[in-house]
Amino acid sequence: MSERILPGLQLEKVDDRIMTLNVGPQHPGSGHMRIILKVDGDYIVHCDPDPGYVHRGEEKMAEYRNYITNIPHLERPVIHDSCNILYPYCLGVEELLGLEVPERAKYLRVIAAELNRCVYTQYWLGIYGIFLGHSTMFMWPVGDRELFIDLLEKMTGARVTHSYFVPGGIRNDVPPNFEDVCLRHVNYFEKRIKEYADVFYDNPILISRTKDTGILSREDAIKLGTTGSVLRASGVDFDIRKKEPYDVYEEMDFDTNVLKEGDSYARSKIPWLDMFQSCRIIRDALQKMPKSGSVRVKLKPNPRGGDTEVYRRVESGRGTLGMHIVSKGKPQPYRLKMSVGSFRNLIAMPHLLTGEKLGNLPPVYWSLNYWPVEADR
Amino acid sequence: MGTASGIIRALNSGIKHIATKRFTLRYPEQKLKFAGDGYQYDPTSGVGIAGYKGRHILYHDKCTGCNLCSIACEDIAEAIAMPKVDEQWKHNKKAIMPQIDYGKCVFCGLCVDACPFYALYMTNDYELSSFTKEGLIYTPAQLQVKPQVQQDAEIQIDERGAKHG
Amino acid sequence: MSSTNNTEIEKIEDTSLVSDTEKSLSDSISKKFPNVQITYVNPNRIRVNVKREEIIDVASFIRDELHFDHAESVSGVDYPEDNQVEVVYHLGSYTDPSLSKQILALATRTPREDIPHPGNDNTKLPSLYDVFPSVSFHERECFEMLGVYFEGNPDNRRLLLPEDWADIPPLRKDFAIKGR
Amino acid sequence: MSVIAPKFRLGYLLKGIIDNALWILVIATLIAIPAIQIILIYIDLPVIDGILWDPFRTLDAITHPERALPLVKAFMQTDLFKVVAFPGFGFAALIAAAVIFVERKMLAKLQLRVGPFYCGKVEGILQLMADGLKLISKEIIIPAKADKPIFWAAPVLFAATAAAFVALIPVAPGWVVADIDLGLLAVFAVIGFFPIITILSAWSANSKFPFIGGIRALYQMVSFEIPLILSVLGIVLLTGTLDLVDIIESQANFPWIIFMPIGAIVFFICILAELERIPFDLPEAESEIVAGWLTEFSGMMYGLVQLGSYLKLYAFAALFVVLFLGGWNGPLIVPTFPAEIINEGIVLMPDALVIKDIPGLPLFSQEMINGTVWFLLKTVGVIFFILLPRGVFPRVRIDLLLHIGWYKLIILAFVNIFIALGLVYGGIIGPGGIL
Repeated sequence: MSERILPGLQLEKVDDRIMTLNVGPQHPGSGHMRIILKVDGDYIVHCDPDPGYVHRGEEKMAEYRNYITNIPHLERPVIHDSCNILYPYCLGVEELLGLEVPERAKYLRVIAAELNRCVYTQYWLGIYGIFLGHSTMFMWPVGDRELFIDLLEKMTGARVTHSYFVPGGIRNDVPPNFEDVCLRHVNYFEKRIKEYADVFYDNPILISRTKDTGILSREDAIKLGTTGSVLRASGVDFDIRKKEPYDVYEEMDFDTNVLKEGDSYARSKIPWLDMFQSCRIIRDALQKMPKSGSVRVKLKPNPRGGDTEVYRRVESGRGTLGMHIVSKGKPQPYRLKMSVGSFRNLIAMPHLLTGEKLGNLPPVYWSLNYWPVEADR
Repeated sequence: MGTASGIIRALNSGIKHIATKRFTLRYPEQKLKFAGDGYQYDPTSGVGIAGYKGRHILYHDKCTGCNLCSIACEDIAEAIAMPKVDEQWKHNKKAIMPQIDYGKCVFCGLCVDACPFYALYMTNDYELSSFTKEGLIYTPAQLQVKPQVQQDAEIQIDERGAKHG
Repeated sequence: MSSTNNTEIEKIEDTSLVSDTEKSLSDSISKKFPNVQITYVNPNRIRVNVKREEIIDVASFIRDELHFDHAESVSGVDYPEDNQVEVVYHLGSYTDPSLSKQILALATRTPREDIPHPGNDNTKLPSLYDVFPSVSFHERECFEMLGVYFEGNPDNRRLLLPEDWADIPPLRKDFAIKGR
Repeated sequence: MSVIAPKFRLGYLLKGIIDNALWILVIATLIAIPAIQIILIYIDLPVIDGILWDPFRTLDAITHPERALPLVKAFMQTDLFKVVAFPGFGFAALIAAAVIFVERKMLAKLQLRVGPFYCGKVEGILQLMADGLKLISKEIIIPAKADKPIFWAAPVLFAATAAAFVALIPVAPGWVVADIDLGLLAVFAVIGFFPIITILSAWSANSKFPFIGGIRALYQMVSFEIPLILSVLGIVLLTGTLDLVDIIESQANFPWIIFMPIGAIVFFICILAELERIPFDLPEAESEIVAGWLTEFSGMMYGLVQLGSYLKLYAFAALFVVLFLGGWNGPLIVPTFPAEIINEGIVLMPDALVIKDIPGLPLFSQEMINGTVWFLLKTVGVIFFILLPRGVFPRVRIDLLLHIGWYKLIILAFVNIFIALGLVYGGIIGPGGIL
């Protein structure tokens, strides 16, 4: 350690041939992050992602709030997927406090989580479409997302930040005749997302644009620890819902989608295919759900965990979402660490973008299923 | 020839959708209908009742000024203060009631869960914008008012697509 | 981890839920490395505590012999009363289907200094970058959030915090939030 | 509905309007009217049909339309009218405005949304005017290290070049601004200016993203101009002329698209690329290079570029109609005018004291109106197909684009030329052919 590495700003030598491009943070194609690119002509020779523009210190904040008041804060990193991000927290706290969730609540949790996954994926897909200059593919998913937002709003009372899951169940039961509305919306939604194939997924221009770009081999995908759709597009069959089923996912009838190619096209197709499976799960859960019963275990005012730690994980819209909760016998967690899919897929970004053309930046970047706010926490 | 047929399929799908129903909710003229009268909570069973989490409604005849909603909000948004009110209630000797700052509130509804006396619920009213920051602070007297809402648009699905109507 | 010894004994005795996989994994680790302390063996979760000198050997053994191939998270926990910072690597496996449920928590500790000077003080650990390349950004985050310098990580720059951050690492327990 | 600003008072508005009116009146009486008087002394007044048109006669003609008619007819024969109004800029700008509105509404319909809706009460028909006002009233920001004269000139040059392109398009028999023998060559000479303007503005902005966008635009336009020219060579071979009017007249019986569909397809794809429209809008690919060479433009500078690009769109669509769809040729659908209208005119206000009838109407011949209608119908059809890809296609990548331009389209254009040669030497069409 003779040479001290300074954190922060560093001045760099400028080459005549190489141009440095700051893609972000004020750039229509960057999201809340900066990608420092060095381009030689049209080729990217160096890529350095610089997240952190929306870092909120969620992990630090969680150490100061008790197990219930953490709920509205912890869903903030991904408000479009707020049920799924609360899921590992609730599972972990239930394990800490030794709570048993009522059966009906488990099914409703699964329904809410799958609706939320579709809502997130539609939003992601919309941005993917507009990144590729396809404005219809922005408007259609964002419009059709409204169907499920409407359902979630009937269910939870809020359109995006639901605060629906609590340790020990869910906040409230669904309104009467929810099942019929849900089934109708899910069927129409499935019909709509099938139509995306014509203009987007089977579109020869899109295929020629994204096929064979940013190829992530199976070995690299495992080595870099990617997760979710990125991993499954590289030919690794890994889905927490199948591998380590939580709540009632064991009883659900669905398949995981695995593609071998590992390119941007496969990575962008996996979430779309997953939405069909989500529709299957919702229909299945609606059928198998007990028609009545309690949905929440009553908690003491300030529940305290033991002197232990848990690590629970679920499959979110962006891959495995794990929460490591260390408890020290206080009402607050001693340490809460979120291991999020966005952050883990970000590790693959320099690997994928180096050597690509500049025109491949948007499809490769957004097909990583990266949500800047979640990665920053 | 796969390229040509793909291009023709895409163009055909585009032309077909020109004749599909428009899905847009025309907001100020139409307002979306919600389930129920707003989020409520039953402290005896410990389970909420589904409804929209909008502006709160405070029943002065039930509020005891126990501070529980304010304590619940302390770690979340710090939106609830407990000022003195100019009223005489047998069950509220201190005469303090919640006053909510909607510039801070995140509409999580955990204050409703905290109220053990059926005094604080939420309503379907979400049009709270104001020209000043002070206008966003709702006093107990303002929270007492039952909102007048006209929300009747619902998503209707038929063969030719979905629309709000 | 001084206080967890009681719970550890409890949990190991409660063997009804723990399957053979976890037991064989923990046995093979403790057979190979007698100094390693197996803290608990829960259903699907194993935690091992290692000394920082040994961590690369243990991690290589876990990768090569036990087929754990990636790190899911690297979480640092600050223990001011022990005057130590703990770093927990949560390791998982994609290649071995029988291990896909398992998470192996590999924990190690490093001394902590009251006046931290990230990168230049005693709070250092050998990096697992050569064993698991997937830890790269996680270790960068751990460095800025807890001030643990990872020797051997090629990239120890700042990741999430602003460039002009001049305070102590924010996830240390003595970094207090205003008003709390 | 948006609320009017809280400080709004009707009294202040009325006061402002009255103030402005008063100042206009004062300035008009004190400066404008004397200035007009002085100018009138020095200019030569026009003589039409042997009558000297002094200002008093002109004022008189306002109340007597039958006397104004020769003046109007004479004005319509001038170059000024052709440039400013009918086949020239005014007509094209009107169509461009309509195209912008239709594009937005059509795209909205395709995407299951509403589009412009509130501005102008009826389906947002005044939205474009509102956008124009917004652009005019916005501040123009020039980058500090920009090459200012070129940066200022680029949008003006762009709109002017597009207008020059419009001037070459014949709309109806006899109605063309610049009727030159080498019309097709002139068209390509004008098109050749666009990449130069683009790269000039991109370089002068002194910024990275405009520079990349400008280079992309240069590559794209240069590589697509060659197939564009080659694809129309077939028609030149068949007709033996470069005059656009002659090309239209050669299609009196059948349009050329029947014999050379390949050429038409190549030409159409090249149009999309030249216009920088989706799927070929790489110079403005916002997710990679912000807005390409338009990044640093603001306010009305951006508005001028947009106006120019929509004028260009109309001109290219019209060129397609002229070359492949037979221009103004079409069956007579406008009914013949009754003889009494031409001889005696329409009786306006029969009870009025002054005016009985206006002989010499209508202003345009039946043939010309018919030609314009056909021309417009065909142009609108072509514009629809230029707009539609925006709804259903994503953007391509630059290397794919150049590959399409240099490999596929040039080969197809040559195939088209060989077809034309076959038709000529087979004696089917062309000089001395069967058809």
